[in-house]
Amino acid sequence: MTDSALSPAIALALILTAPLFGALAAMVTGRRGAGIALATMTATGIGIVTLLVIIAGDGDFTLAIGGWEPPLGIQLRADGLAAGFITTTALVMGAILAVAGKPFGAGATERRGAYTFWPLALLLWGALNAIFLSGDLFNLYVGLELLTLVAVALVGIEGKRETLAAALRYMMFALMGSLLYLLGAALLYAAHGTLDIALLAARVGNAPGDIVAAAAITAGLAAKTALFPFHSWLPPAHSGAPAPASAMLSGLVPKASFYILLRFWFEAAPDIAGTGVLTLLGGLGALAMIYGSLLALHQNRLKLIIAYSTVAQLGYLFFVFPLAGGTSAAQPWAAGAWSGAVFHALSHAMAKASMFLCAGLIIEAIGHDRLPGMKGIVRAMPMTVFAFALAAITLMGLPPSGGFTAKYLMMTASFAAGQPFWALMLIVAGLLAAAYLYRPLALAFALPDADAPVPGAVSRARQAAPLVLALAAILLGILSAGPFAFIRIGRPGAAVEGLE
Amino acid sequence: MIASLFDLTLCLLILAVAGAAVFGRAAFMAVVFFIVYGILIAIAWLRLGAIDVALAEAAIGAGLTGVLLLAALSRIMRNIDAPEPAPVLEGKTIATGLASLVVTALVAHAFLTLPEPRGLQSRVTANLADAGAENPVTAVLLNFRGWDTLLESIVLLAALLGVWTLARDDAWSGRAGLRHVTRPGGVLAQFGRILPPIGLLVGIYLVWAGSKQPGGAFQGGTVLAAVWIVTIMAGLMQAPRVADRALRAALVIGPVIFLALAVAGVFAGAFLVFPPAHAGWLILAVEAVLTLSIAATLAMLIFGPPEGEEKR
Amino acid sequence: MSSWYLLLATGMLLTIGGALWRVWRGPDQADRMMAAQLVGSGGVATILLLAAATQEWAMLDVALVLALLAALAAIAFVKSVRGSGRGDPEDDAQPDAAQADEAP
Amino acid sequence: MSDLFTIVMTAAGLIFFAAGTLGLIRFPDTHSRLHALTKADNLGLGLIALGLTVQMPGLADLFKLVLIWALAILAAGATAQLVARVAAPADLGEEPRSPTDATGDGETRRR
Amino acid sequence: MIAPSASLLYGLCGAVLIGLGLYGFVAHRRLIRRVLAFNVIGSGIFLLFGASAYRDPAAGADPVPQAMIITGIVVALAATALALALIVAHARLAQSGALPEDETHEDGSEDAP
Repeated sequence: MTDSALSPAIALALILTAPLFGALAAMVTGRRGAGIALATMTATGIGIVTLLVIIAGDGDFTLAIGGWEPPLGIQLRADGLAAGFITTTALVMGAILAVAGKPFGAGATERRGAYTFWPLALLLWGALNAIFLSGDLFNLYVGLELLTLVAVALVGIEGKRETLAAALRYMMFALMGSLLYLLGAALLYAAHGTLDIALLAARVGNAPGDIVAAAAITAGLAAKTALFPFHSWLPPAHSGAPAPASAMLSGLVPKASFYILLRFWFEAAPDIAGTGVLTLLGGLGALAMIYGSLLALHQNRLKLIIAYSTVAQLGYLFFVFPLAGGTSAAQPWAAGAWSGAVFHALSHAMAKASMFLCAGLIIEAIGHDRLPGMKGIVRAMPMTVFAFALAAITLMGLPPSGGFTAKYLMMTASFAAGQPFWALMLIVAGLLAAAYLYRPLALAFALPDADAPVPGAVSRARQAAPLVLALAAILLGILSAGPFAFIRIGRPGAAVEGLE
Repeated sequence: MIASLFDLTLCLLILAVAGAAVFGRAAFMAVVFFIVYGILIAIAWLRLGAIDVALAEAAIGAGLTGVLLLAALSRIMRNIDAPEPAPVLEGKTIATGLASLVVTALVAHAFLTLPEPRGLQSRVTANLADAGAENPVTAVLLNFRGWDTLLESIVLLAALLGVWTLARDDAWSGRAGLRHVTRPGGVLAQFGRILPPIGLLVGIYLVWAGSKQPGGAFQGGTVLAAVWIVTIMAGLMQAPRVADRALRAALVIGPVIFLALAVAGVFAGAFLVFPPAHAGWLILAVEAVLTLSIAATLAMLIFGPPEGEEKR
Repeated sequence: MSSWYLLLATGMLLTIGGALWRVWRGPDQADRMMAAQLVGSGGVATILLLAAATQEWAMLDVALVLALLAALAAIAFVKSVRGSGRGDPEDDAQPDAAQADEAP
Repeated sequence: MSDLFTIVMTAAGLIFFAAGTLGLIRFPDTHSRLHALTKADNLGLGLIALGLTVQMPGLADLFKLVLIWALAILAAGATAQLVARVAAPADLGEEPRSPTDATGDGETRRR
Repeated sequence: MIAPSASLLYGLCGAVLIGLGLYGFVAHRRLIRRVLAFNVIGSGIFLLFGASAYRDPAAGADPVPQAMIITGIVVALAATALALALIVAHARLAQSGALPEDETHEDGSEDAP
């Protein structure tokens, strides 16, 4: 499997094109979505395994599309960070598509929702893979637009008045975010004649154009990541969609714009970063964390709790900027903070997707997601409640989960950097998460009311999917050494040396 | 001197029209101004040496976007009896105006302080011989940055899927959009007969000429889409059913072949490579199928989701 | 010669500006749309003059596309003012939205 | 000689355009505006195209020029008739259907 | 024959268009007006980008930004089409062309259901 010249290219080609091929095939055939999704997973999986073997063995690599080197062409970058996100995405998509087979299964005739879901889901996957591998800011723009349009469509797929309003609100934020990002990219090209991240790193300085560009790109991506104060679109959008769509929207979609922010601030323009702007980003993250958590405490519907929790959890992803960016970048603690943020992004992706899938299964069983109705649900669906509890452990950041590793790394960095405020915020975040997740968990484990309606049956195979995801998020913590070393393959040297 | 006078007049007109489109009270007027705006912007592109962009703007900005806006406006207003409210939110106007001024000033400052241009003209020219297209813009679109273009053609499909999710469940699998009727032999029907042959010719010409001079799949595809739209609005044809296999095949054929070529490229040297010896006809072939898919997708985007009329 | 063309093109822009006044004033939707049509043909004329001024005859293609698509917006307009959005304004007997939906 | 022809024709074209615009601004009602307009801009564009025919470098471009003019006339003629119908429901003895409100201008008709 | 200031003029024009569109995008409550403003901002950015690619008329316009702009125009069209379809579908169900939170008239009254 390792013909050294050919296999990197084949691996990337599979990862990039298999989901897109699958989406186009599903768009044509109509009622074979689930089967096509399985074939897509197989093909993409082969590509990912190959990629992981290559990166673990030979390190990171780049690949010029069409043989045209930047600045003329577009370069793909396959490093540990990209592979980490791609692998996590594949795991999450696999679980989601396994659960989606029933609600979006083929009927006797083609139905609107069942038809459109599969190509949209596979396009979402294709867009994510394209983003994680791209090394060019304009190519990232096109990928981001693909992702956004698909995500908006998935939000509105139920076609109800509230979900359409949620989709529109999301669309408005996303449109503005795209424009800001595009403005930044245009200014950078105008000044430096390239949008390749590696080339930009050597050229971007502190000219007014560069600063305006960086500000526009950051604001645009922050709007798409639902950073406070651009968060208001997220809870209705994520809670209104059908559960498999919510899982993608909450677990995966905001990670793409965060990923581009990471690439931009740590690789394309590390020298612009002033302490002020980085602290601002972190501060907004802290506000998002507190605001999202407090609102999550006040919700009475399971999906809304999970959605507000996403606002909070995405918030403290942004602590990475004050801890590892700017002048901190050269410091020994930077690598820890950076790895912690990546760990958090990955474990949150798995745990949050798992939670939404659990919520979807509970809705299937009891017909709604109002909290009182969940009382004693553990009797009927123990696997689902167990999965939910495991995912909650990750979100609270308790050991031995991936969430704990993430928090541990970031807190260590926070103390080492002499900025204990962020560590304090992380502790508060964990406590608040415990508080808002306690209510659904306590209810689920309580004794059911005598007159409660009997929940409908949900097959064990489908209950297994969120459980696998939640377990994976825990395993990311237990087996953290491997992933920890892996995601740093190809990191710019200065920061990596930090903890070693 | 006169050139500057022309440029200055055009810029002022553009700003006036944009201002009217943003500040005008009635939505219909704003849409008409936006159509005019597209025409003026297309002229501006000619002054910036970008004929390819001018073509795209003339076809899309002045043509399709205007049609989309007009159709959407009449459909929205059919559902709402309420009078048009004040165009802006109260209490936000001054702060928003100031913020917009600051943004304009920052962007203008950034533009004015740009360092010496380091464009890629010379690199593009140097590699043009191997690119399979003499028109540098086509070479960039299809070859040097072909991955962008491939993803972009899929973005159009994503938008179409999104539009289709908005169909009513009971209308699904019906014909897309409204069923148009015209008086046989009337002006509209006549017009619908005369225009398509010319438009077909122009669309194909734009794709074919695109490898040597301005033009290409997107411009040609837009013209072909416009032809189809006119034919259907003139009642000469009905829009296809969204479940129609031939339609769906036409929608995806371009991206599928482009993707297949990208994968095949791996065995010929690199992902998405056009071997220089064959680049010329390969690019033309990809453009041809892309044009078909783009035309079909754009037209279906304009028709909108099936509305389930023919059943009742 | 080039200066002459540019001068004329500037004059064309000024007449376009006059048409814009009618778009703004209305009062009828038809007035606005007609004035927009004048901007369309004025734009075509401007492009012809620019092509002549720069001897860049490829610009004629832009004029061609503009002329072709100007008609599209006008048709969309006459369609959209009918209640149903799909009728023919010429066809006076043509039933409007509500009736058409019940027709067999 | 040919340059002189071009100059005269294009100038005449611009004059027709200007006259059409003047009519568009000054004429009192929608119908007379419509008629003034279509005649003026067809003629104006025709004269400018005619003036440029002698400057064309080749037959292909000449053909394009003629096609542009033909398309413009075709489109202008057809749309003028259609727009005229829309503009004048009252003249046809129908109830005013208030097309204005159909697209939500919320304006009253002033004619 | 092309004046050296063409790039400058159109670039600044683009900057003003961005500001104009931004105002419309934030201030309007009718969604279709916001989509229109989105397109104004977009073309302003493209104009700025195109003008910057033509700063040296002797070298000709840089084809790479031109290709990016064409891509951008098509992407903007796709976004516009989806946004408008959403607005139409929402208006059909909600009897309103604005989001619920923006739903008041000049006199401050609630929109008719």
